[in-house]
Amino acid sequence: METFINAVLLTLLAAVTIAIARQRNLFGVVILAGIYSFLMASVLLVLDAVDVAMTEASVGAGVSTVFMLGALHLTRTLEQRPHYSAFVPLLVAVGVGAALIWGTIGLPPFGTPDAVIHKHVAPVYLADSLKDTLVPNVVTSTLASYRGYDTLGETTVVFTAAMGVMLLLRGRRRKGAGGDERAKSKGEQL
Amino acid sequence: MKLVAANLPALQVLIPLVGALLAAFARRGATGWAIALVASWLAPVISITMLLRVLEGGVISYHLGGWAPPIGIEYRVDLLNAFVLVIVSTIGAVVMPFARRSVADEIDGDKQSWFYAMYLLCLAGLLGISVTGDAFNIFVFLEISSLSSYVLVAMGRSRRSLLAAFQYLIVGTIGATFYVIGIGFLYLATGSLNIADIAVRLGPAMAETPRPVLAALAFLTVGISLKLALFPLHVWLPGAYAGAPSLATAFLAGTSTKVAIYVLIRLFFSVFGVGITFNALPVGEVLLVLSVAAMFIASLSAVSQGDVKRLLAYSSVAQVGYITLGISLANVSGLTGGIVHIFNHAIMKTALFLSLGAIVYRTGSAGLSDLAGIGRRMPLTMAVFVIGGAGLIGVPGTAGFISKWYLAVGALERGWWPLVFLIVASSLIAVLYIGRVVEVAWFREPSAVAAKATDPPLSMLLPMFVLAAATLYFGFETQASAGLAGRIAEGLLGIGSAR
Amino acid sequence: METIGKLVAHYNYVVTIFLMVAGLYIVIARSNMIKKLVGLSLFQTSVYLLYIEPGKIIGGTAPIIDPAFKVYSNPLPHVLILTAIVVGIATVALGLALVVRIYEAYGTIEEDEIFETEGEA
Amino acid sequence: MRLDAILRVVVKLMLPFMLLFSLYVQFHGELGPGGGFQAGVIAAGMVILYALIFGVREAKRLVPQALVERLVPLGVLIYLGTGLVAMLLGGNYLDYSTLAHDSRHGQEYGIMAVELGVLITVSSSMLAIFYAFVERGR
Amino acid sequence: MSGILSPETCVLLALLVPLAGAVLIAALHRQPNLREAATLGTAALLALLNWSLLPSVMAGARPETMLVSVAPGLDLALKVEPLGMLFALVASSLWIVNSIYSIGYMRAHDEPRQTAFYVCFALALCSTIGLAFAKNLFTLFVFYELLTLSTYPLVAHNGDGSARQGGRTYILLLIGTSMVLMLPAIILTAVYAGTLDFKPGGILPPELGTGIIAALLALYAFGIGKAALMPVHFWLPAAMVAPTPVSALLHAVAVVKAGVFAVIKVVVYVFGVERLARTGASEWLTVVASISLLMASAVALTKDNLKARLAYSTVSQLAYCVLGASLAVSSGIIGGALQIAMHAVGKITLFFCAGAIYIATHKTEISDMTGLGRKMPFTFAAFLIGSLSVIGLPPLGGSWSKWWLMLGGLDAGTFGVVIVLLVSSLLNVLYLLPIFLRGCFLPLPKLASVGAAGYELGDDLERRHWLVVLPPCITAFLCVVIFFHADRIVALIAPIVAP
Repeated sequence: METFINAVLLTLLAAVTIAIARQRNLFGVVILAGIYSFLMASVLLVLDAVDVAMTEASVGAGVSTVFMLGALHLTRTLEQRPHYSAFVPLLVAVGVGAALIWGTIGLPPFGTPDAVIHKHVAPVYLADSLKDTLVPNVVTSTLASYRGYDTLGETTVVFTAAMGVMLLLRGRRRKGAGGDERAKSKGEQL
Repeated sequence: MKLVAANLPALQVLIPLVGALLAAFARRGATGWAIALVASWLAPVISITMLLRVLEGGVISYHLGGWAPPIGIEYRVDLLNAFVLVIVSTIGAVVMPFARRSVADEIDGDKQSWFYAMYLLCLAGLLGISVTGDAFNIFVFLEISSLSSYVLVAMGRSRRSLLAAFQYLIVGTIGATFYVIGIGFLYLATGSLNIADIAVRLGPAMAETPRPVLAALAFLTVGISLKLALFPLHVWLPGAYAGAPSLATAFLAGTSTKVAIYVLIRLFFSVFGVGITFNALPVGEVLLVLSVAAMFIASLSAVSQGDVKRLLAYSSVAQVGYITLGISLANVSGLTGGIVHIFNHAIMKTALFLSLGAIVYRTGSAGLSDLAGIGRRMPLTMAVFVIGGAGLIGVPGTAGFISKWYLAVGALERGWWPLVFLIVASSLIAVLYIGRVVEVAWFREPSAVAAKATDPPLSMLLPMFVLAAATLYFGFETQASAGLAGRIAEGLLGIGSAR
Repeated sequence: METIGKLVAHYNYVVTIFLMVAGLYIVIARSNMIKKLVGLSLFQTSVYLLYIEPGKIIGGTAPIIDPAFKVYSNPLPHVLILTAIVVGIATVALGLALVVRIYEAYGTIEEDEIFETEGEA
Repeated sequence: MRLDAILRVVVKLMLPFMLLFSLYVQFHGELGPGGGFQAGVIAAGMVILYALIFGVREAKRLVPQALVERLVPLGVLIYLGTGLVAMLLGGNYLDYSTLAHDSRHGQEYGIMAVELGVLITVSSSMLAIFYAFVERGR
Repeated sequence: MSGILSPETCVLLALLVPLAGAVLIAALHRQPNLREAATLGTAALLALLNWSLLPSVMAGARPETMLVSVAPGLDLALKVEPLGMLFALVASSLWIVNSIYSIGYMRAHDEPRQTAFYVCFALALCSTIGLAFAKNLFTLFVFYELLTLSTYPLVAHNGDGSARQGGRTYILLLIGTSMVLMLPAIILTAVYAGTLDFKPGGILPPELGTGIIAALLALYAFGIGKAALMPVHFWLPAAMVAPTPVSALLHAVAVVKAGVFAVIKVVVYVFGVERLARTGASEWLTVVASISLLMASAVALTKDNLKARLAYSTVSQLAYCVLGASLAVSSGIIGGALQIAMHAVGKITLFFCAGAIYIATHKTEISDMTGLGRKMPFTFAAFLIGSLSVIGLPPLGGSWSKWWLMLGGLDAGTFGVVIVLLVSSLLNVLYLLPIFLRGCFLPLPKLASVGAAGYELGDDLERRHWLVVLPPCITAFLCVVIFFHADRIVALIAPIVAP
């Protein structure tokens, strides 16, 4: 059953993707991206990834849309047609796609319980979470304890991004000064 | 004290991280610098201690959160990472005295402490990549170092820095995503994320379903190659190095590509193993060709550059070619040459970029025409440049020669004697681009900007001198560099005793 | 039914891969920087499926321990992807900040226009 | 205009509930779906919504920018500190087992602490980025 | 002196003294007189050290010292053997005379950056000594490159366009050949022989095929560009832009002789004379050397610029040494070795004279020197003696080397060589003697009585510039002295080719 719902949602996602690729009004693009995230969230929900779905909905559809709109507000909203031909990118994309398909063919079929990933590490989390940490949500316990260090790193990433954005956008506006101009100013001050 | 000794691997990363957070709280540039100084000087102490420990006691394994691998994340330090950690932390420490004035000159006062926070984050990220034994954890710290490097690059004065940073961000993120895809395949094939564990479980997986494994190899290789600027995936690098502030350029040139190379070596030799890497796919051949192409084409484009920062950046692409060449040879001498060149190139290139940074500090320009006659005005600075340049050329008596020697011997052991000529011929191109700068700097009448310049204060000269001295020292005494690299290579190839 | 299920499953794989490739294509092919960033996030988001889809077990439920259920889907991919999502938004935010600065410096966010003004790529 | 008024009232009414919801997500994260990230994003979203309706100046009065920028590192510091405390108590880094008399409660406390850290950093970061973009506009 | 110091210490000191001298000179850059004194003192001390080594070496001792082991198989070590002894003696003894000359020349011409000039000079001598006493190929290579680098500033000293151009050719050709041909040759040798140490009778394994040996010999013969074997000779004329003292000592003695010295050394201690004689792997070199020898002489005929003509004469005279080595018979080797000493003394005299004429009258073209002999009798007398020695007439040193080379030709049974030698001697006569005749037997044309500098050519030219006139007289005298002591040199060299 999940498989079929999944198929429908994925088809919608594909449609939205194509729309994004074709759409030249960036506002439209951003909104479509939001829709994409919502669809993705529902796909994830179908796949039992509730936490991921929740995050994707709030982050992908929520915050990143807001940021995108914020950026659009400060820049241009219409996309020019690219001057150069899109042949090489197409080639790259097709190559990557081929590699992906080639690679995934060997994988076990969708949803089987006896895939290797369900055999090795994951069962331990499911079995031990409650008795190790008293936390029934295995995702939370794994996130915060078993692989807590990853999460520390990921929090640091957020921190880095915030600092970066502040470094870039806080303070007075400065039109980029070329090195040569600086050379002159140096010459004067010396 | 016992507490510290027990947790060295964790502290290696945590100290710069804490430093970054404190620097983020700080408001004054001087405070930020002081914090960065302390944090970045503690790092090499730890890494060297760990290296010594590994040398006597073998691999250090540290279980984060007390969860044994593969359940938890493991920090796993063997000779290879210990070596890389020492390189990264040492470079990070050496440039700090230089940073004070250079940053004060190039970054707005109110942003300096945050700039240092970014610097420390980048350092922490790079150290984290090098120390961890968990494939996904590598990705997380890769992103920390990448995001912070994008910001560092964007902090350059010229508007081109912004453009360079954006391109770097796009390429870097694509690379990281490829890496995630690759790790995904590995996980699907083996069900584990711990590098050592994957290595164990890969054999059966390969026998059962080879395709995902090979796809993983392909995606990981491409992703990392984007990060280490393997020709022709290097397009982001020259702009980024040319655009970044002097300190950032010197630091990144010495460390970031090196760490990416480390990851490549780790994947090739520790995870997939020579068998899969070089036999199942034509990785070795492709790498060899691209490396040689880098050595020549990148060097040639370096010759024609008018901006010395850009020139050195292209030379970095070429030098990375030497390292990857050593990897592609996949025999002890070749790999030794590659690994030792990670170290040698780090010190030489950092020395070069620091001396250039000093020139920018004095003249505000890195344009070749503005450097005319600078040698007579800033003799000490240019002396460092000449020594570093001699290293790049591979003049005997400098560290660069040692790397090329091992590479050439490695090529001969493979019976590829034409490669020997290619290796030495490519270093001739280095003679061209270094000679071009040296000639302009010493044998031209000083330009308008150069005329007023003088050697920078001691705090900036000292780091350069240290690195220049190292360039010469490791050209004569190679027990610490090539000797160690040799043991690492033997270990990676499963020959000899080192492990 | 069984065979149809298989077919659909393969269809899902193919569509997933199409999503990734499309994102990648937008990043490389488009010259508008915001469009690039959107493509980048599409690329990253679609990669999540590569992890989550195999993590699913038919008839399983979300990995929240409950006496009522026996079979749970694999939690580890979820954890990894949570991390990936956050990394993704961080990257996009940083990229957007850069775009804003670039617009202020060059007056455009079309890469090829900027290359024309700069004279070199 | 009246519509605008309605909007304002509705938002004012919504705010406490959103806050409540985010806290629920935060602390229910151990039992059901949710946790620091989701809660953090929702909390940030709340303030952003407020800013959109009442203007950024109002929002900054509610949540000062300086405070936000201090909170960004603070969250990471909490997370990192939890690990350090565990280390000082004799465990490995981030080994929460040492935080309480028995390891399981230690784990529970540890997870709560780090989730709090995540909440703080994520929410404040999102807000800081939002502020940065908006203020660039003016 | 070796009574006080052990020979080993003397060897080490011989390397350190010029180095220390360089530092001292640099330190004294404020007081020219002290600086020049330092130069002279260093030169004297160095010569003393070398001469003090002679007796023990004559007695068959081979003092050696280990400097540093760079890597397994790569040692930086010195070992004195007769050939190196001879070369070191020639170079260091002539340095004294040359220092006097330099002082006169640089002052009379008040050149810029004199300190740098003297420092580089000392460094060049240091490299020369290191090269002469090299224990193995690696050491030889290191000092070979250092010699190139330390002389580059001297060549480009004037700093004008032509000097920069000459410097470029100089460094590119010398570094280029050594990197692309010599370095691979050394690496091949290391891989084949497993060692790089010079050993009488050669180190190459017996099973090596003639083809490979010939190819290896080619790599060395052309890779050692300093030997100026055509077609890699044109760096030498290019280097003539340097001030005359540089041309005199470096490009008549130190640098070029370093080249042929290296060739002979490689032939004797790497290939082994018997080996070459047996396999005939060096016959092609005989041909190449002969051609180079004749062509260079022919070109010299066409040059009107005195220094250029001397340069081409040097190219041809160097070919004599290579020829001697290529004959692979003991008499040939001895001839080549003698030629190193004899030609050095003769050619430096000629360069001194050229410089003296330039200083006194600012004339560089031979056609302008008509009748100058009357104004500068001593100079032209010295020039005559030098010429005759280079041509090889008794009772002048040059005759001995020619004699031994002819013997070599006969021993090797290649009469062609004898003819070549006779022809080239004839050519020597044709391009050297006219200069003297034109100077002394043609009347001084009225308009030329005014020098290029514009001042009246008084009769006190030589008294005014005695500092540059004295040295050629000394060396001319040496040409005679050395003729009567040639047997000693033969006695010194003989052991290395004794079967």
